[in-house]
Parts: sequence; C-alpha cells; structure tokens
Amino acid sequence: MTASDRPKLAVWKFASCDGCQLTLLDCEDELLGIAERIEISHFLEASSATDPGPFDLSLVEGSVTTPQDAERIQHVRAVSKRLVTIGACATAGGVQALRNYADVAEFQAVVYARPDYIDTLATSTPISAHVAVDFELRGCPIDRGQLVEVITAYLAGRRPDVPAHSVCFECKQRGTTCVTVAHGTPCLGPVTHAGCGALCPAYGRGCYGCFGPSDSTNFPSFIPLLRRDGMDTLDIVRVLRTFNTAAPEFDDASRKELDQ
Amino acid sequence: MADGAAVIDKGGLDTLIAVLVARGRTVVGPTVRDGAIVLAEISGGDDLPYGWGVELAAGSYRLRAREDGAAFAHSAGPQSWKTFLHPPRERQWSADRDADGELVVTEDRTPAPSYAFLGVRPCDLRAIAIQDRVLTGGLYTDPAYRGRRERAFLVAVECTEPGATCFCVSMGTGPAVGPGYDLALTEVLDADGHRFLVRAGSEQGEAVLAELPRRAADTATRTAAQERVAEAADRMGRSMPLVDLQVLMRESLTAERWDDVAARCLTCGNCTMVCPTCFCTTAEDVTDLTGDHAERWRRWESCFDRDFSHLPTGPVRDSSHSRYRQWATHKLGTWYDQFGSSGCVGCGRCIVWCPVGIDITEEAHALNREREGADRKGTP
Amino acid sequence: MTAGRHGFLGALAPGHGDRLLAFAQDVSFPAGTRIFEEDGVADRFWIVRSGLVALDVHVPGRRAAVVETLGEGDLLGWSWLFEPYHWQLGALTRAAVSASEFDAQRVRAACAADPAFGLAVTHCVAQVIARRLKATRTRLLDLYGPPA
Amino acid sequence: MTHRGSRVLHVGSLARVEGESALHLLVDGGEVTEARLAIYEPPRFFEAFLRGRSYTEPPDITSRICGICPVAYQLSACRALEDACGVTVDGQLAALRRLLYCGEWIESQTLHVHLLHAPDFLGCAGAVELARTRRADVERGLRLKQAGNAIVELLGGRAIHPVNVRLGGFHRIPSVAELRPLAEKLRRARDDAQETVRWVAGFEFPDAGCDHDLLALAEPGTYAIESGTPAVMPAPTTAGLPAGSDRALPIRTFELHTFGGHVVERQVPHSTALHSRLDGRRHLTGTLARYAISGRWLSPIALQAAQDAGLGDPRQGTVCRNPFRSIVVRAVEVLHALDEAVRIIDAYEPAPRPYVDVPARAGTGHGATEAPRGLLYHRYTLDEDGTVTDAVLVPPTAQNQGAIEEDLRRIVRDRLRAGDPGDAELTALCERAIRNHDPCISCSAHFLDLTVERGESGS
Amino acid sequence: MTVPLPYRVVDRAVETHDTATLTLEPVRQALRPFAPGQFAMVYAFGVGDIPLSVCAIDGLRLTHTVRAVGAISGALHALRPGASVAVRGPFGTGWQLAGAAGLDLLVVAGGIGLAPLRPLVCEALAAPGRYGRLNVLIGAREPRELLYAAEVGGWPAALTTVDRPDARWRGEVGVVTTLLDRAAFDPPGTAAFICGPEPMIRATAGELVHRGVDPDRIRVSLERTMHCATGHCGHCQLGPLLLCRDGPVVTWARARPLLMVREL
Repeated sequence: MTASDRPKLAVWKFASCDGCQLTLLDCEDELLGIAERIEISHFLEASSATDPGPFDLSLVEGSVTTPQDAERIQHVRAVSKRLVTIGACATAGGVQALRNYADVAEFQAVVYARPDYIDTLATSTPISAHVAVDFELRGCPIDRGQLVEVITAYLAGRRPDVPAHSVCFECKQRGTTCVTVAHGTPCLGPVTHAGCGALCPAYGRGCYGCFGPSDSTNFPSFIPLLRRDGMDTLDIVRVLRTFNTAAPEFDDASRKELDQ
Repeated sequence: MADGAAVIDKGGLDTLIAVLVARGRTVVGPTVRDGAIVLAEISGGDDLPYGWGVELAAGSYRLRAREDGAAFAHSAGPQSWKTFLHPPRERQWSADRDADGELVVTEDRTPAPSYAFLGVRPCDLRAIAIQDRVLTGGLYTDPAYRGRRERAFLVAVECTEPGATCFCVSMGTGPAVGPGYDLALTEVLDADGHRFLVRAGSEQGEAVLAELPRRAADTATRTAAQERVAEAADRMGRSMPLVDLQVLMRESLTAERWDDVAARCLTCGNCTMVCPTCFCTTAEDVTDLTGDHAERWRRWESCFDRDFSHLPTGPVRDSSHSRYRQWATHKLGTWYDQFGSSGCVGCGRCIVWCPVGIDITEEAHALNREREGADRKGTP
Repeated sequence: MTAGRHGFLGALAPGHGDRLLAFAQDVSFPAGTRIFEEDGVADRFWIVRSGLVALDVHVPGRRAAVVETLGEGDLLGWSWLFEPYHWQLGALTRAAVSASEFDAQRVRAACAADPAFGLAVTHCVAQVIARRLKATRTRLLDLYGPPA
Repeated sequence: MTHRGSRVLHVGSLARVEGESALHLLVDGGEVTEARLAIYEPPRFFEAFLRGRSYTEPPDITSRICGICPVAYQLSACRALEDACGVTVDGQLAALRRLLYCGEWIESQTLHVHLLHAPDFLGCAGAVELARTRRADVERGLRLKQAGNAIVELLGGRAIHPVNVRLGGFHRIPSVAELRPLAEKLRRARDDAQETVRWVAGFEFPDAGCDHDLLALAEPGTYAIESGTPAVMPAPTTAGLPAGSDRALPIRTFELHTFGGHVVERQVPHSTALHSRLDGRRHLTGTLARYAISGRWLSPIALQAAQDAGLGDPRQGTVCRNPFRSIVVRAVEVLHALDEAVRIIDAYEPAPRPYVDVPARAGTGHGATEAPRGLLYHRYTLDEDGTVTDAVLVPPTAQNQGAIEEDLRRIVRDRLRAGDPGDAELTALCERAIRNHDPCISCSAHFLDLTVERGESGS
Repeated sequence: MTVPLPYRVVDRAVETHDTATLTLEPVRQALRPFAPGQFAMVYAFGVGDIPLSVCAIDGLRLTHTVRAVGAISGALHALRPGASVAVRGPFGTGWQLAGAAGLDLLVVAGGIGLAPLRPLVCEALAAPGRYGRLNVLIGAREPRELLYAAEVGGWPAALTTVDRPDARWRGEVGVVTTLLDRAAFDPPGTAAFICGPEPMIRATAGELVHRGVDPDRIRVSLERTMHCATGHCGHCQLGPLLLCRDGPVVTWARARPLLMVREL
C-alpha cells in the first residue's frame, strides 16, 4: 500500500499525563503493523515529522484547561474526519477536573508563586464539551487491547467491540473471586465501565473506577454497600472524585453523598 | 452387592485422582484460593479443601474452618463447571481473504480437553444436563461444547452440607444425586472413619472404580450416607414458592414487584455469570491489522447488559426493571417453553454473588404474593 | 365546582356534567406511574384535575414515543366508549397527577339507559377525538421541519 | 551571510519528548543571548488537590502525573508516606519494589533510546521511519520495551498506572511460579540489551560537555534506584576541569529531609514548570548523574558493556559528561536493570504478607527515588487522621530545565564558532540537545515547594 | 451450522437511496434451499453478520434486500458484484403459505418489511386458483422509499400508500391500515401475512382481528437482535420465543400477548 491511499492518523495531546498516547507506543507487537496500514501523520511524542492534515482518524488525549486549548480542539475537529477521544482526561476531564470543585485562583497560588504567569481555565472539561466526538475510549489509562480494537475496527469499518457494561462481567469471565462478596472489600466494579479486564480485583483490591461509570448505574442501591464494607462519607466522595470525577454519574453521586 | 456400590477411603480418593490423571484427563476439582473454594486443575488429593466449609448469605461468602476434615462439605462456590464446558471466550471460526480476494472460512477445531470433574454437586450435575439440552439438544449442536462434554468424566458428590442460600429441594435437583454421572460419591464421616460410598453410573465409571482400592459397601456406610443426604434435604436455607413457577412468571410480566427489584438491582450481571445454566453469549468479530484475516469469537454475555437486546435504534430492554424481569422469567418460566425444563437448579449462587443480595426465591415469593393479592382483589 | 368548569366537563351541559361526576372518585398517581398500557382493557377513564400525563407508543429499541401530553381538564381515555374497549396508547404520568376516575362499565350503562345523557357524553368524547385527530394531522405536516 | 546580526529561532512544539514545550533561542552575533525551554503544558495542580486526600491515595493519584514513569511516582509517594508514618518496608517486599522499578527503567529508557533519541543519530523523523531502513534495530527495541512492560504488567497489572502498589508493599504478591517464566524472558532480553549497547556505541557523537553539578541518589553497594541518599558531584569547572572532562570528582551527600533546603524551586515567566537550583547552583539529575554517582555498582556485564562501548571504567573514576552520549549510558542502564531484575527473581521468596501495615500518624515524610529521568522527590505532611495537609513534588525535569537551557546555549555557541550552520540545522541541533536529557514535560509542569512559594511571593 | 459458506455477490440492484438488493451465488457448496420468510446470516468480512430474509427464491442463488442502518448492513449495502461474503442458513420459520390454501390472502407490508413478503407474493401469484383473492397492501414513509416499484406495479392486487407524499405522488396517503377498507377479503376465510415496524404490526393485526380474521391465521414477522441464529446465544428472546428458532414468523395469537408487554 502506498502512503497516499493509507488512512492518515493524528495523535493530539491536551492536559494529560501522556499515558494514553504512550499506549500506542506500548503496542509493541502491533506498532509496526499499524504503521504499515495507517500513515501516522502527526504524533509529536513519537515523530518530528508533521503534516497539516486533514486526517482520517484523530486520537485525542487530555482535557481542555486553557483558553488556547479550547481553540485548538476546534482546529483538531476541523481537520479530522473521525475523532476518537482516548482516556479519562479526554472523556471526563481527568483527575485535573478536581479543580472544578475548587477555587482555581487558590489552586494556582498553591502551586505557583506568580499565578499571573499562568493562563488557565476554571474548569477541566472533556473534549465532548467542545466538539462532536465520534467515539470515546475509556480508561485511566486506556487499555492497549481496546486501542488496537478501535484502530482495527476503524480499518474494517466495524463498530468497535467495547462493551459499556460493568467490570463485574470481566471479573467473572476472568475467574476472579468477587472481593466484595468473599472478602468484604469495597469495590466500584458494579458501577464501573468494563475495559481494563477487571485488573484490581485480580490483584485483590477493589476497583477504583478508573474507567468511569458503566452505562447502567444504580448509586442509590450501590452506595450503602460501600458503607457496609467500611467506607464513610468522605471515603465515598474521595473514591468517586478521582480520575473520572467529572463523569456526570460519579459527580452526581458524590454530590448527593456530600449533601447527606 | 448387586448395585456394585463400594466404599473407598481418603487414600482411595487420591488413587481416583491418580487413575484419572493416568488416563490422560485434566482433573478439575475444588481447591482453596483467594479466600474461596474455587474449581481448578488439581494434581492430587492434597489440593482438595479438606477441613474447609463456607458460610453463605445473600451477598456474602466466607470460608470457615471445619473440625471434621471433610473434603466436600462446602456449598456451591464462585464458579460452576460451565467455566470449563462453555468457557468465557472461545474462537469459533476464522475467515481469510486469499490472494484472489476469495473468502476462506475455517472452523476452529481445537482438540477438546479430556476433563474429569471431581466433586460435581447434584445441583450442578443437573445444570450440566440443562446446558446439554440448550447447546446440543436442539436443531443445531454446538460442536465445541459437544466435544468437551462427550470427553468429560463426571464424579458427582452428593450434597451433605447445603448452604443458607440453597434451595435444590424445591427445584427437585438435590441433595441426592440424579442421573448423568460416571461415578457418584457420598462422603461419610463418623466414628467408623472418613470414607466415601461410591457408585458407578456408566461403563467408564465402572472401569475406573475397578482400579480403586475399595471394599464392598457395608450397610452401616450405606445407611450413614442415606441419612446424611436426607438430613441435608431438611437443612435447605431457602425454598421457592410451591406453585407452578412457569405460570407464575407468565402471569407476572406486569407485576409491580419488578420495580421494587429494579430499585435494588445494579445490573452488574454477576448473577448470570455465576449461574451454572446461563448460556448466553455474544458474537465478537475481530480483524488483524493486515485486514485479510478475521475471526469470530464468542464470549459470555448477559441479559443484564443494556446492549444485549440492542436493535439499530437502541436496546429493547432499556430499563433495569425489564432486564431483571427477563432474567428471572427466563430462568424460572420461559426456559420450560424453550428447553422443556426449568433453568434454575437451586444452587443459590445468584443469591450469594449478588453484591446487594437480591434473592431470586424471595422475589418469586413476592411475585406470588402479589399475584394472590391481585386474585383476591379480582374476586367480588 | 359547577361554575367555571372547563376542559372536558366544560363542554357538557351542567346537568349532564353533574350526573357524570356522580360516578367519579378521586385518585392520584405519583410521577412516573403507568396508568394504562397499550392494548390493556379500557374499563376506566379519567378527567385530569392537575398534573401531566404522556400518551405513548412503545417501539422496541427506542425510548417510548410520546405522541401527546394531557393536562388539567383533559379527558384521559376514550377507548372505553367503543368496542373492543382496548387502549390504543399507553399513559404514563410525567408529574404527580390527581384526577377523577370513572368506572367505564357504569358510565356506559348509564349512557345506554338514558339516551340524552348518552348522546351528550358521546358527543363530548367525539369532540375530543376530533380535536386530537386534527392536532395529529397538523403535526404530520411537520410544520417546524426544515423547508423542503 | 544572511544570518549575521541577531535572530530568533523558534520551535513551536518539540517532538519526541513527553509533554508539550517549545524552544526560544535568541542569538546575537555569535553568542546565544537567551535560551528558553518554554513549557506550555497546561498546569494540572496536583499539589493543590492532594491536600485533603487520604494518605493512602497519593501513590495512585500522583502516578497520573506521568504515564511514562508512574512507578517512580508511586514509589516516591510510598516512601515519603511511609517515612511520615514511621514505617520501613524491607526484605522481599523492597526487592519486589525494586523489580517493579527495573521494569519501568527498562521500558522508559528503551523507549527513549530506540524510539525517541536514536532517530536523531540516524537522521530520521521517528521510529516508524527508522523501521523502514533499520527494522531489526527497531524491533529489538520493541522487544526490550516489552520485556520491561512485562515486569510492570506482572507485578502491577498494567504497564501504565499499575494498580498493585500500596503503602507498605503490594495488594498481592506473585508466587515463585508466576515469576519464573518472566526471568526466562528477561534473560533473553539481556542479549538484546547488550546488542543495543553495541548499536548505540557506534553512533557519531559531537564533542560536548556539561558543566553542572550532578545530583543522584547513592546507596552504598548498589546502583541506587528505589532508595538512597542524595549525593552531589560538583561541576567540573569547580575543579578546574573542562566541561567535557570524564574525571570523577569527590561526592558530597545530604540528608533527604533537608532536600527542600538544598533544592530550591523558582518560577520563571515562560514556563508552567518550575526551575530549581541545588545550593544556588545549576544542577543535572538523571542518567549521567546516576552513572557518575553509582557507576561502580553496575552489574559486571553492564560494567563490561560500558567499557566496550567506550565509556571507560567507572570503578577507575571515569564519568560521562557528554550529553549526546547519554544514549549509551541509558542503554547500559537497561542492561543493568535487566540483570538486576533477573537477580531479584532468582533470589525471590514470597513475603509472609503482601504488605506491612502503615498506620496513620501526624507528621511530615520525605521520599526520593530515581525515576528514569532522575531524582524524584515527594514530601507530604499528614494530620493525625492521615489526611494530607501539604504536598510537595519535585520532578527531575523541572530540576534539569536550567541545565538543559545551559546546554543549549553552550552547544549553539560552539556550533556557531565552527561556522554558521543555518537555521534548520541549528534548530535540529537544539532539539537534539534537549532530547539528550529525555525531558518529561508532563512531570515538570505544576510543581513548587510551598516554602519557596511563600518566600518568593513575599518579595 | 455455526460456520458460514462463501458466496459471491453477482448482482446489485439499487432500490432506494439507502437500500439495495444483492444477489449471491455460492462459491463452492450451496446452503440448503430457503422457504419464503426464512432468513440467512450474511457476513461482511471483518465487520460481522446480520439476519437477512430472502426476498426471492431462485435456485441456489440467494437474494436479499439490505438497508444500510448500521455498520454491518452498511458494509453489505456497499458491496458490489464480485465481492465476497459468507452466509449461514436457512434459519427460522417461514410464512407457511401452503397452509392457506383456499383462503383469501392478505399481505401487509410496511417499509423494508416488503422484502420477506415478496417471495410469498410471487409464490401465490405462481399458483392461481390455489388460494382465494390476493391483496397486497404496502405502506412506506415516502414515495422514494417504496421497494420493487416496477415489479409491484405488475402485481394485480397491490395497493400502496405513503405517509409523506411528494409533489408527484398521486396515490393514497395515510397509514397502511387505511388500505384495509379498499381490500376485498372475507375476514373469516382470510390468511394474513404482516411484516413491518412493530407498531404497524400491532395496529394492523389488531384491526384484522377486530374485523374477524382468526388470530391463528395472521402471521407476523418479528425482529430482535440475532447473533448465532442457532438458538444458543440467547439474544433473540421474546418471552418464551427464541425468534431465530421459533420465529421470525409467528402467529398473531402467539405474538400478541408478547408484543403488548413493554421491553419484553
């Protein structure tokens, strides 16, 4: 296949830790194969070659936290035929969305001696709050297998097989004994979006929700379970307010918990 | 004895495992791991959970040490045998585009392992029979399942220790063993020692039994075994309402109780995953990066997944109300229409492993009460 | 409650209105209650006093399609007046509803026994149906849609 | 020449570095009057929102600062919090932590060597382009990276933001049987690592030096990774040596709890990252510093490979101060980390419990480890419930920013003295000078020592 | 029947802006013959398979009308002659026209629902005298979405109506049930066959029962998601029915109580 008829891929970074785009470089078995099928046209972390676009597929990492980024994402959308967000920052604002609950001026003062040098927005918002998004891949970080699935599904014209059900599905398929039922360990698995392969329970710890809410949550029934297993209000608010804090379901449940 | 029943001791159990391994079988049995009694490959009698029992409740499972050193005095664990016979994920076929662009489809023919399942409880033996009916009893047979099933050797163990969440008696599936086993054991622990009454249920079972150090079954052991099983029947923690459940479910489709369950249900799917008869799967199409190789896989799926019933416009069963109803009415009701029996064997796993402890027996009782209430209201 | 009647009752002569109301009993439904289901037996009907009720059609794979909402003074249900007495649509309360509920069989019997009353009721129900038909036809025109 | 007089070089966004930054260079005649590494990575305020969190949370939360070195954050956080609570983790649990850290070193350093840095020496835009001509080398790099990831995945569940680290140890520890196949894989990877050292040793290196104090952790008897005492080797010119000298100088150390008194951060207008200075002087941390401080403790095969690669023998007082050759030192570190990982696995026996209890208490704790890019320091203050009341994180790239800018100045000046190369070549040279230090921009944004902040804001 | 057989697209006819009819020929081995109302699982390489009813019975060939509504149907719709697919089948119950001998036939189609009914109409037309009067009632959203327009024009007993007429439409406007008044059939002696969106099926069948057609003589074709088509995956359940096995064609007597329950 010549360069010209291969679809063009771009990888973009907004406020983030780089981990999700690193996942692409972590596809050691697939990376060179991907590069043969797709022209990686813009990927600053990996290459200094740049291409003005347009691009067939854009992977967007990170959340919008500055006025410049709010403009830049418009450009990214304009030059992208299909835009896929990768990771909790791009999909739900990321851990930096904790600023949404606080006074950003005060946050800046804590971190920087001269806050006036820093240009930042009061909120960290997901990409979908700014432009239309074609697909959102969850996770903090995203799962390598799911990233490859998104890319191969794109190439085959298939809907990516990325189930939105709970982590419990994967936990049982993996054959892990339920940490909540068998050990009384608090676990967000029943309300968390699958995709990680139910890692934490396999390591004996409760899920901490890094893939955000599943597509079918029931917090009024679920929260009492966390309490039964020893979490107090502050613990519950904390666990909901981490890497997907701005996901509406988590945000809503944590606010209700605080209101009690 | 006329029925060929025999008695073996703990050493005989070790020999049984050794004989099965020697016959090239992968022996799977209960063993302790991660604070639970799980099913895993075992290589000898030492792997069995001697001296371990369990405390079961809705939404709770705890291991507990037993003083009597019994090997099989624990109730259903977190998995069932479907993990092995109908595994969570498997490839069915692959398709390749050859040089001319022509499709070549190749069926996956991974040789089936030759399993020996040690410690199949009567409820689970029935569950296997139910899955047999679903996957091999209709117009189409699932070849991979059939391959594994035909090669599997089943050592059943009668239930002498039901849990607080068990209700096999009211489903007619235990605690005494039903048909379908190769060997059936009943564990007896009393002043005469720790021993197992063994019966063969097939020619293969007889052949294996013949290789074990054994003695003919004595009356005391037979009686003790019968008594233990009979006592177990009296110690069921739960029961279903004594009504025709198929009819109850059919007449409860618009019951208000479903709203009550929906308020509690997390739609996490755990009940379906641990259920020994739930068989639903989803088709997964994968391609590699060349674009010339595609595969069809299937993986466990659940009616609690919103996407399970999706049509191009959205899911048919969008509410958790309708998804729980689908599961319960299928399990207890429409299973009869589809496969000629109940889909429930009374093992209680769905009760134990539901994080919020939703209890299918309690729901059935509530539906029954609601129906009776409606009946009364309807009478002048 | 005779003076200032509006909605469905307002269209009935006061005498007939009182007669009909004699069959009424007060009921209330919390928000989100399904009052009746498409194809269910139409053995009752209601006049809404307060709240909002959505009339919907279920289409598998889609969220229930709401075709109309009814509020204060509106007649909820007319299928009770015509055979085979089955609901054409479903009804779900959007907000808490209070209503007067009527037993269809008794009202039908009264209509049959007293042709003048029967005609008045049938006439009013027919007016409701005609108005809803017109509204439906107008909606079909998709007047707010993009210009073709 | 058109390039006489003053001019400005600007690189809008630097490629093949982690995070987002730009470069501004002001050249006047033959002299560089200004060199600025402008970090525009948006701030994420970790130190601010760590306040009020439970003391059990920073390992997971701070790992999200950087997707490339999450283990470094997890373990620096653990060490600081355990220090605050008066708990020491040692024995096999400490060994497992070191093993996990080796995985991150292998992964991260290999990523830099093969995918980010090597293209500079071979005239390519990136690894994908490189793979067209030197596929075997790129594939070897990917295999090595995978070996590192395999360690992190086995011990941590996944390569990025692993889930298994907790205060006091791990949530779950592996059995000997689980680790054994990994050792086999690592033994094979060791051959690849040796090959990589040979490969990069064959690159052409411009003459260059660095006149910075070198800061790294020191742990007698071992090449410090997950613990140690801060140690400083002064800049060569302080001893009258040229910047490019390969001679070691005497080392001084200071207690970790005095870190904030030695390494002082200040904010500069062009950057969302904070610049820092060590005892008032410019310093460099990372690969070259580690090699200078701990080189003698490299494993025998790593020492041999270093000598074969022309780095001399650190046991004889040889150091490497040519930042372009850092790629060779990184390759040696990969080899060492693989060797170390195999050693740990071979000696492994599961601890009786996966973690030791870390009860909360009021106090302040300090923790530092050697992230692939250099010394990463965490400090937390807890109240008696274990709530974090103050957090300070000093990442290596923020410390190195001054040194990187000085390198830029020096390298550009030297190049200009040899004749004007034109903007394109000069820009490429600058980018290389920056990539020599594998800067990690995501890490370096958003940090500040609170005490400093108060001191400066008062001025 | 878990593994599909390769077929090749030999013809593609454009029906509407989003609908095309594909004719498939076996590459080597052919599937068993299909009956009207039965369906095949047609696989688009690497994308997946979906159930498609046969819309013509033509020897070893398979003919399917596909409307592009999702990834798989979109991929199939985009295929051109020469392309490869893989097919499993035949699956499901057919219309069982044979049982309607001597009765008036009433065929009611909504939108793409005409596709599975087409072979039924053809079979009835091919056997004049075997059945009573034939009525084909067709409803569509717009004139441009009418299927098989030329062929339907040649059917002696077809009535067509649309919801949204365009400027050139001179035919009937309104939902398909309004055509029942135009059809000549004797309700007690009628067999009805209905396929279309579920609300249309409910309205039509309900009206027919009201007019006196025996619910056991009304057959409707239902749609639920299907994955395996062999009764093993559970997706296509509708209460007691596994639609891949017990459907897609079921009698109204059987379907009615199920379709009236929301989200069943």
